[in-house]
Amino acid sequence: MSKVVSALNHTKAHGFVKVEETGVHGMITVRGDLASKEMAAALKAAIGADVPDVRQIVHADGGAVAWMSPDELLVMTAYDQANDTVAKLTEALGSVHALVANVSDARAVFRLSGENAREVLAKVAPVDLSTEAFGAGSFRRSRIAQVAAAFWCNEDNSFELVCFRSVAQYVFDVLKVSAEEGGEVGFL
Amino acid sequence: MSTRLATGGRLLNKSKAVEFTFNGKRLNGFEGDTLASALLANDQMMIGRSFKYHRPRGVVASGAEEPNGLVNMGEGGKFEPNQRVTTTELFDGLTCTSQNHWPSLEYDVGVLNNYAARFLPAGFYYKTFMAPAAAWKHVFEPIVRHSAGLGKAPKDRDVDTYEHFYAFVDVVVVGGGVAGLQAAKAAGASGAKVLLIEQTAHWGGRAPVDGGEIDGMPIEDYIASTINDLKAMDNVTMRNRMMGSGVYDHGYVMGYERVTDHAPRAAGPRHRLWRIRAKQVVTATGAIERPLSFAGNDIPGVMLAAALRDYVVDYGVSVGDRTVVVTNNDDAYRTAIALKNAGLEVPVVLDARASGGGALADQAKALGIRVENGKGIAKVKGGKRVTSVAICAQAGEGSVLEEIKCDAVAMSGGWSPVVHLWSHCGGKLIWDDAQAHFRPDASRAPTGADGQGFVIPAGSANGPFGLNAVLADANAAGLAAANAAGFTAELEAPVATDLPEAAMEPVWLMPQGAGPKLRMKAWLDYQNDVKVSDVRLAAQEGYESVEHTKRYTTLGMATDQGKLSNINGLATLAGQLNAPIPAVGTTTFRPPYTPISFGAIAGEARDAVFQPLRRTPIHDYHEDQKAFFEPVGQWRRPYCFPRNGETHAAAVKREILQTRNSVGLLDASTLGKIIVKGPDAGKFVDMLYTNMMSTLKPGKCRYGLMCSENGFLSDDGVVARIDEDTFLCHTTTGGAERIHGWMEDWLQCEWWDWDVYTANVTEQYAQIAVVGPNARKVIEKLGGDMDVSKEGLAFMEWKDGKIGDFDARAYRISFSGELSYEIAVPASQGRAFWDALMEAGAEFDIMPYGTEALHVMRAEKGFIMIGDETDGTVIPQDLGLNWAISKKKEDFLGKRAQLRTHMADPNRWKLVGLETLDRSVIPDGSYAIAAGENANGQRNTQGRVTSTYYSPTMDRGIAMGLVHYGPERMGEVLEFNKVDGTTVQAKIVDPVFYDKDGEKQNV
Amino acid sequence: MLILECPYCGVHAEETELHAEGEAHLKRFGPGSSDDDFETYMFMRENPKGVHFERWRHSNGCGKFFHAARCTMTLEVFGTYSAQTLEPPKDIKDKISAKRPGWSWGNFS
Amino acid sequence: MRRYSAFAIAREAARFHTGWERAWRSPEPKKKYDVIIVGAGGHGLATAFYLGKNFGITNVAIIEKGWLGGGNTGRNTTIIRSNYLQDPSAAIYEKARSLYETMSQDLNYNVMFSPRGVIMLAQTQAEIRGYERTAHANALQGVKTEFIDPERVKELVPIINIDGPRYPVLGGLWQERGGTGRHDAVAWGYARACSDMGMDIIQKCEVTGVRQEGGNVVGVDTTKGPIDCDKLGLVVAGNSGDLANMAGFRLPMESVALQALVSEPIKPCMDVVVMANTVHGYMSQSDKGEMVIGGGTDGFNNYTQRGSFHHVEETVRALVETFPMVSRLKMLRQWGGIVDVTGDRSPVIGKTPLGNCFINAGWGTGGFKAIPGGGWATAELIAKGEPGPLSAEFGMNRFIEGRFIDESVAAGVAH
Repeated sequence: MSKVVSALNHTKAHGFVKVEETGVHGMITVRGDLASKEMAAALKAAIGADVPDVRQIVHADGGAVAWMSPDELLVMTAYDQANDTVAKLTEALGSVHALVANVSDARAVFRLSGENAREVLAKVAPVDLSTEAFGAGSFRRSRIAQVAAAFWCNEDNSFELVCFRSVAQYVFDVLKVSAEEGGEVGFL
Repeated sequence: MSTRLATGGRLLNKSKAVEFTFNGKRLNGFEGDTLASALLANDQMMIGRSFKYHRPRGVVASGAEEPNGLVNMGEGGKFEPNQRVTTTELFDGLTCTSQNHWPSLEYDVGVLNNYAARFLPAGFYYKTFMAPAAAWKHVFEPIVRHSAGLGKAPKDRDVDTYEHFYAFVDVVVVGGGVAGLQAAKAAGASGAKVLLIEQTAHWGGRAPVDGGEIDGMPIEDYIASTINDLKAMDNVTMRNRMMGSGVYDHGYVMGYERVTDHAPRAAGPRHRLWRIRAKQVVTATGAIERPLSFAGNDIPGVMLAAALRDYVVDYGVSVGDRTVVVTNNDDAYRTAIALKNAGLEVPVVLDARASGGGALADQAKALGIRVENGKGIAKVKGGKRVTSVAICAQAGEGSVLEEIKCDAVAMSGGWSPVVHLWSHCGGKLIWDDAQAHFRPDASRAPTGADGQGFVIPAGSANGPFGLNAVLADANAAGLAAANAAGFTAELEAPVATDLPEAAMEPVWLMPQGAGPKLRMKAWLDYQNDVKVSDVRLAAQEGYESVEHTKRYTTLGMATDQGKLSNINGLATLAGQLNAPIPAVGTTTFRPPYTPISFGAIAGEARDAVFQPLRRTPIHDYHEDQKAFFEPVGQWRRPYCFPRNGETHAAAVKREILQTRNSVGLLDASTLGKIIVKGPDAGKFVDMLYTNMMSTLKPGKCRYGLMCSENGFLSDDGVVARIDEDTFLCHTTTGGAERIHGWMEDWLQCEWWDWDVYTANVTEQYAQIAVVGPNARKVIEKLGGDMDVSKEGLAFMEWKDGKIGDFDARAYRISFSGELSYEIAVPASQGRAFWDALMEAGAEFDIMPYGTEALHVMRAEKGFIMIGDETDGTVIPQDLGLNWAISKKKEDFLGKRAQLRTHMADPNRWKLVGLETLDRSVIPDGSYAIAAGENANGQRNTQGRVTSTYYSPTMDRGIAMGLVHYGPERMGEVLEFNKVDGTTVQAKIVDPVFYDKDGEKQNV
Repeated sequence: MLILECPYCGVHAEETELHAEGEAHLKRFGPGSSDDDFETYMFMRENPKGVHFERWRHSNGCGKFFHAARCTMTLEVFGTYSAQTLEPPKDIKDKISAKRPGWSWGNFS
Repeated sequence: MRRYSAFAIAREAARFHTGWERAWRSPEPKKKYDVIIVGAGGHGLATAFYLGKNFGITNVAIIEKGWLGGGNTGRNTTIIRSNYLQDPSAAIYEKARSLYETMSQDLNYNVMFSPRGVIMLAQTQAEIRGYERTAHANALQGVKTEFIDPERVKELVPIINIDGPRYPVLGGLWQERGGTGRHDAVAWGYARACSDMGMDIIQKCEVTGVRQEGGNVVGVDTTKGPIDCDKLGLVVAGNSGDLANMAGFRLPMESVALQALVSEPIKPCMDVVVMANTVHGYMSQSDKGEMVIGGGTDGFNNYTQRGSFHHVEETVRALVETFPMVSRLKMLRQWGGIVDVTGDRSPVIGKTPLGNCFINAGWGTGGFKAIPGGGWATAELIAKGEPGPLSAEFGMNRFIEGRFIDESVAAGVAH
């Protein structure tokens, strides 16, 4: 696997919040009828998760599933499990009209940890990141400064963020700048 | 002189001395000073020069409305012009210089304009400087520009950082005076999420200066206790040093937080621009005192009465030893009383009202202050400083009754609510005759997304004056805002004791009958030098609309945006037009409330993060090789890879020859890749492409064209059929997101009953073109299970398999005319795959090539390039691409458009090859000249070059172009123009210059 | 700064998450249509002062296109609704009628 | 009309300027005019002026619902240039630019035309090719432009950052005789000259209906009563759709907000106009010292004259990158205007489906620079009833024929 390198290869920055790129992850785009029993069964079979509600992420033993749009999910698993998971999903969906694609390599994943993680995001995303509005399990597609991204909140109040691989450096730089010491806002 | 008093200064920390410099002079102040108060404490009354006449200018106000006190501040990367001294907190080491003078503040040549002022009335420049025609640009304009302009231009790159912050609240309260505090408390009591912002460093506004009692407490105690109450509420946030700079549609409020302006050595951003989404906005923005219009009202030492009081009470600064107070309302008596109480002299209060003032006037009199009713100022005397005032009857024409020595004048023309934020989004105003001001018209509030009002004015910003009325109004505003935001709030308003005040009387000119000489010295706009005479002249000349008058005179267009001059100017105009003020109209208020830094607006987006820079998985390699990049959308692609000392042209030539003779590598990862899948995918791609795509067999590739619905060629690329249900569509680099959006548009909005899903998988793959006669050898050397032989993977086929130990998908497609494989591997393995290819190709002297080599090689083959041969005005038929336009399909996007008369007309410019007779390269963008001129005197043309290059393969200039009836004119020689006026001759030839039979790519 | 509710994901998105996509409910005319019909489809626009129907895309979000009914004079939003419809839903038309009696737009009123 | 001159100012100064007469009369409308122009903005006033000057038609009323010059004429960034690519555009904008050269003298009103030069920066290879193409086209169109290298750009604009990390400046298209003018003065100067020719400028008079008989226009209804006319010119920029509705036809246009802003004034630091299209911003320095800044249009229909803040943000960040020194300047004021944008973003000057009713509209972001040319062409159209060479290509029929005038051709990004 040494030839597999994520966009920023685990680069980190420490400001008032810690920003790190977390390496490669398995990610699968699934498009189809989210309400169908086939979809529910496929997710169960592939990673053991239920279909998430609108703008939610659900975690399971085999990974996690996030709601991307009314007909799209993002299934997350280990990088080296991605092709297997694609196969399981494809098989489980059978002849149902759906699209399953491995997009693990198309993305970069970041983690923001620290007490004020949500404030770093709130500098660059036009989203209500207050605890009331955006708690654990919340998932949101929006923009990070000038690029599209999606992020979610974990139980420990850390945040994870997915963007396209090509803009990983930009997103990292923007988050790093936003997390610089002295930039604490004290609002959220 | 102005000086620091031994006592007073409630905002100062006198234990902390602060040193600063003004024009190189070292001066001292205290922590808590503003730059204005500190300058005044050092007897620095004159701070700058005015815009037009270069008259001496001193501080007039104590807050954001200040028009005169502007300085150049800081040095190097922290230099900033036009800093307002009244809103600049003093810090240790602050340096500033005065503006708009030459050679010095004290002796300024530009003041000549002052002596010629009579020849420079409003609009004088529209009436002269017209002859000779060239003189404006070369003689007069430079003079005008040099004498205008205020502060110096910064020279260095800004060393500070800036950022944005998105906040979501139920209610934002703008203004932290007593009204704002009370409104926030009322709204907060409902449980609504409240953000209270205040532009200064202090809470409570100017109420403590005026004094009084609230709920039996001294006002300072009320403020302290309210702050405590607010801090105790989890749902309320208070931020000072944050100005509400603008209210935008749908409840979007811009907050301008000056995070480290007061502490420039602290860590953190200098400014933070808050983008606040609020359900309701409460504007507790207070009121601004108006000057009075009398002759000499611009001489340093003439100040707003309340400002003079602020300096004494807040900063322990006496502006003058002897202050004449002139007023048309009771409030200015507070200044007289405050001055007297501070041990300063007030020789007289001139009350323009014949009947005089109320209880405050009585208090003043009781202190022994002389009060003259029905009197005004005929003229202030002095140059750089007030020396005396001439007193006259307000009702007369200015006959001098008496001259009184003084070194300061405190004036008050009444108060105007700060209605800016109310008005930004369309809130309307109503004229209040009693107070002679415009205030918000509650029945015509700015409306939000739901059609309901979303701004509620509070306190004196809404009109009421007097502490009790202000608090009641603010409390009601806070409750109303919470209710409108969906909460239920209840809170009793506190009760304050007010002294009864006599009615103010509007005074728009002092004395009422002042003649032209006095009117020419009565300033309305201090910074821009607009006087009563100018506004009257504008009206006389027919510039009757208030907007005409403003623009003709420049009234209210200065950096204070007319905070002091608008109402006085409007009233002067109304007087001249004999119309009531509200009939003349109001001016429009535009954001920002006071100027905000461009740095804050740009936020973090500068330098490295100015815009996203997209990188392919192989980008680092290109950087290591010091490739010369070109921006392509948000990507940067290597244009060429120059080696030591090589020119770009030499590098391109080397890359092409090596690729044509052996093998080259291209990073093609930026090309768009979109999966189109579903039972109706074939039907769908048939609509998208001009070609018949549904007949493509799995395992095969086909080049396709996409047109806009308007018929123009918009994108091209190779489509691979993956299986019965699935197509993989390649787009141009710039087209990936656009075409994916285009597909979704049609699927979501027109053919939503078709079963098709798409996914943009552009970035999933690193895609590398291995190109040249040795390409197959290089790939085969890597091993793996993929048969890439001529038979195993034929031209225009694709295949999945292992190349080396990489999971690869190889496409036998060629954009260069050579044997070529485009190989996609997972992006995370892209760099390793590239390195493996480089290593395997070493024996063939493999080298990367850039976009320019790509361009030249495709032009040698006569392949079109989107963006070169197309420009949004070209249809596929123009490019000889009829073979790619299905005749069988009933419909495809763009088909109907191409049937329109002008497009179906054979009389169009069409694609041909061009060869110069002298083998030179036709300049980029050259046109083929035709005989004669058109009706507009323009030379006729018959074609143009679309791509033109030096071809290393042919060792000559080659070009493609669009020529009128081109393909029918093979062999004809055309003249192409050069910008130097000469021409170059080129022969029309077939656009395929190299390997016309395609033998090289098909081996 | 417009704020529109995406009917698909429920986000009250500010404009920077959205992309304006022009007039709504255009009827596509393809091959076989008259020149006039095609010109109308491509270029002629209602461009009203007042009630307007338009398309948006939640581009920095769920990616879905949707419709909005909005007033071009006040920026009031009467509602947003699915892209998969040929005309505004009745509840939105009723809401507009309540606020802008007598309105009409194209073939709708 | 009393002529303006330095002498006149000296004479008036002696009597405290009490003798200046009105710049234009403020008459009540007559019952009937030969020609009514709706819209007393730059284009409407210029149309009237050239009707009088070129065709001797002076029985003209110019009707304005607000105050003259109060629409986009008074809201733009005052740039004047003619370095357009397509022949019809280059012809009309160059006609306009050349008329600006002598406008102050022609109108006896100083419109402060300042041919300080306009640079359009090339920051991508595609832009270089696009501007080289424009330079070649201009050479044949009689428009003097040249493509200059980055060093020359830096020489002309010392405050520019030509080595920006993201978009280094690769060159520029330079029009030496482009520049700026005083926008209000253009309207006021034309108004004064029109009034002097006996034309009636009727402000605060809103057209409420277009009256027609037998397919021809016969007059308008206004808030000051009905007024008859033989010919009608609709020259109302952002209100074109509304007027067209009254006249019974639709337009291939949409109205959107275009925003602009200015900084606080500073001493002269940039003597040319710079346009950076890749990053979407342009900037010049006014005679008052303000940096005058503009960007792109909003994407949605809007009549509020207020734009969205994020467009201002995009424009400002582009300029901070291009001119790093502006970072520490402050935005003094922002505003918006409503512009009509057509299907190909070029204007419409031509006949309408209603007889004797003519239209000048759809200038998008380019209206101010075209004022004298647009007026010249529209006057010819109205006087002769048929388009002349300047407006021949700008008729509305181009949309049905698929014959567009597209100036955005250098914008394509591909490969």
